[in-house]
Amino acid sequence: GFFSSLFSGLFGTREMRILILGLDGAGKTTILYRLQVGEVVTTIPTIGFNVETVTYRNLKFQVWDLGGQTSIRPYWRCYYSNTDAVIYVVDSSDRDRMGISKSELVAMLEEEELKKAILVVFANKQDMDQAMTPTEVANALGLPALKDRKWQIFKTSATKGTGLDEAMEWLVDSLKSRQ
Amino acid sequence: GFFSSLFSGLFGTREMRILILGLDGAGKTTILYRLQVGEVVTTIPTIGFNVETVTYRNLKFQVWDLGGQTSIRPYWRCYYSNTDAVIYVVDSSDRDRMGISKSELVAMLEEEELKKAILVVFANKQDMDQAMTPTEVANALGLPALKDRKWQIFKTSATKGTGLDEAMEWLVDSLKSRQ
Amino acid sequence: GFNSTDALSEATEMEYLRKVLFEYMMGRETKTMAKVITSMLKFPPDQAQKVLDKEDSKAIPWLR
Amino acid sequence: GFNSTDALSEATEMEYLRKVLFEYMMGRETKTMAKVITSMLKFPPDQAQKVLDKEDSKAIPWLR
Ligand SMILES: Nc1nc2c(ncn2[C@@H]2O[C@H](COP(=O)(O)OP(=O)(O)OP(=O)(O)O)[C@@H](O)[C@H]2O)c(=O)[nH]1
Ligand SMILES: Nc1nc2c(ncn2[C@@H]2O[C@H](COP(=O)(O)OP(=O)(O)OP(=O)(O)O)[C@@H](O)[C@H]2O)c(=O)[nH]1
Ligand SMILES: [Mg+2]
Ligand SMILES: [Mg+2]
Repeated sequence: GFFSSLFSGLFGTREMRILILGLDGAGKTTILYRLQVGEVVTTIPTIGFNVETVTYRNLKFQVWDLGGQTSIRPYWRCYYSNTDAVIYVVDSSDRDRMGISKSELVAMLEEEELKKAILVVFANKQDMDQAMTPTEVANALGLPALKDRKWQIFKTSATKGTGLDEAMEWLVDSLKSRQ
Repeated sequence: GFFSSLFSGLFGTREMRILILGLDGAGKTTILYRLQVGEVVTTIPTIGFNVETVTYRNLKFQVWDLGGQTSIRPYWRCYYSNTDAVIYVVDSSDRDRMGISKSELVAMLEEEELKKAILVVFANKQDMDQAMTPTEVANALGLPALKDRKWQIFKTSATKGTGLDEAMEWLVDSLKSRQ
Repeated sequence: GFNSTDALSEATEMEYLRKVLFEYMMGRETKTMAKVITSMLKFPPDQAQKVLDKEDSKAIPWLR
Repeated sequence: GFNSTDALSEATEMEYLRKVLFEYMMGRETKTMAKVITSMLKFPPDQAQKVLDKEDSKAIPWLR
């Protein structure tokens, strides 16, 4: 509206808020630091969260990477407020847990606070032999059935650094066109 | 010293800080509200603390009544800083736990932060038939062996309201003469 | 919450709680941290609401 | 601390923690509450110290 335009004009655009979610070991923390410093860092399981400011095409994002272990997943919802986009990371080689990954995604998308959030799925670990293709992952997660949701899936390898740029380009364009 | 006198002269004397400690069920909460509102209130075991401002002979005290159950006793020490006096309450009829009451008292008095605190022991529940006398309680707690400690014991009944005034008189006099 | 009987996940929750509390106590992202804390420790709804209202009032210092 | 295997005393400790945290989060007696919280949850000494230093700095607003 008028006042929000006035405010962003006067005070600069507010930092966008992005959450990186997904099961433990999917590659979330690896992705966060790939995006921030362009390098593969050594990670340990995240018990808590990492939050970093990531600059991409002159835009500033506050990016939250939340730990994905079973016992702390219920608290993801505490972070949903004011979120502009969710990067949902899947270990494409972890066929056994694709169902759990789907249920967590579905529960997340049902939350009122994320109603307007853009969804970008990273079908990660594409460098692995057993990796499912993005189309297989999309179907396993039930993405084609999503309603009222701007979403896209990309094949990535956080360790090799492939696919991330393409995904971020799409995300930035989507965020810009949404405003 | 000069500056502290100047400050208390300029800004009024600071509220004294008093802790009420003792095993669970000794009568601490009953005593706190006896002192504050002059009535016997119905209590439940204190899981946490009560803190009230008590006015006695025109002096203001910040009085903390801490829960005495076994599992939360270890946290008494978090409250010791800046304490001017400890009211230690004993259920005089609880002969079985007199030894535990003594160990808790001894541990407390060893703490550096309470080095200068005045100790007043309430040999409470004197209305009960099986109640030990103040002298018996004092000996059971090892009070006569205390060194470098201003202390006194009083027989009280928080429910009948006996003995409390006498104990508070002594405490106020001791606090005043100490300053 | 802390109902789990699984020792390992309890240790994880405890570490998580410590981390979130530390951030809260250092004054970082306190609103979000407050949500996690009140939900992990199952604060009664009225108390959780009071805590969150308090956070909102902190965010507008000139109204304090 | 939360090592106890006794279910009843664990429930007591949990209720105690909630009470102390609530007071802390409402801004009451925060220094004392911070001591209880860091000690109940066994914060590593360096983190506990940082939290207590933070409390001290809060007490002197003109130095913030
Ligand atoms: N082969 C391969 N390994 C990856 C890839 N991305 C991440 N990994 C590895 O997967 C493991 C887990 O990665 P993390 O980034 O720690 O996973 P996470 O999602 O943050 O896990 P939690 O913090 O437990 O939720 C690490 O050993 C990473 O090096 C990838 O694209 N390919
Ligand atoms: N007969 C008798 N009963 C008393 C006296 N003082 C307290 N009580 C009773 O003892 C019981 C416990 O009293 P509280 O004041 O709740 O004990 P407390 O020390 O606060 O206990 P915690 O909060 O568990 O640490 C209550 O039923 C009181 O009414 C007393 O002088 N005589
Ligand atoms: Mg991680
Ligand atoms: Mg009590």
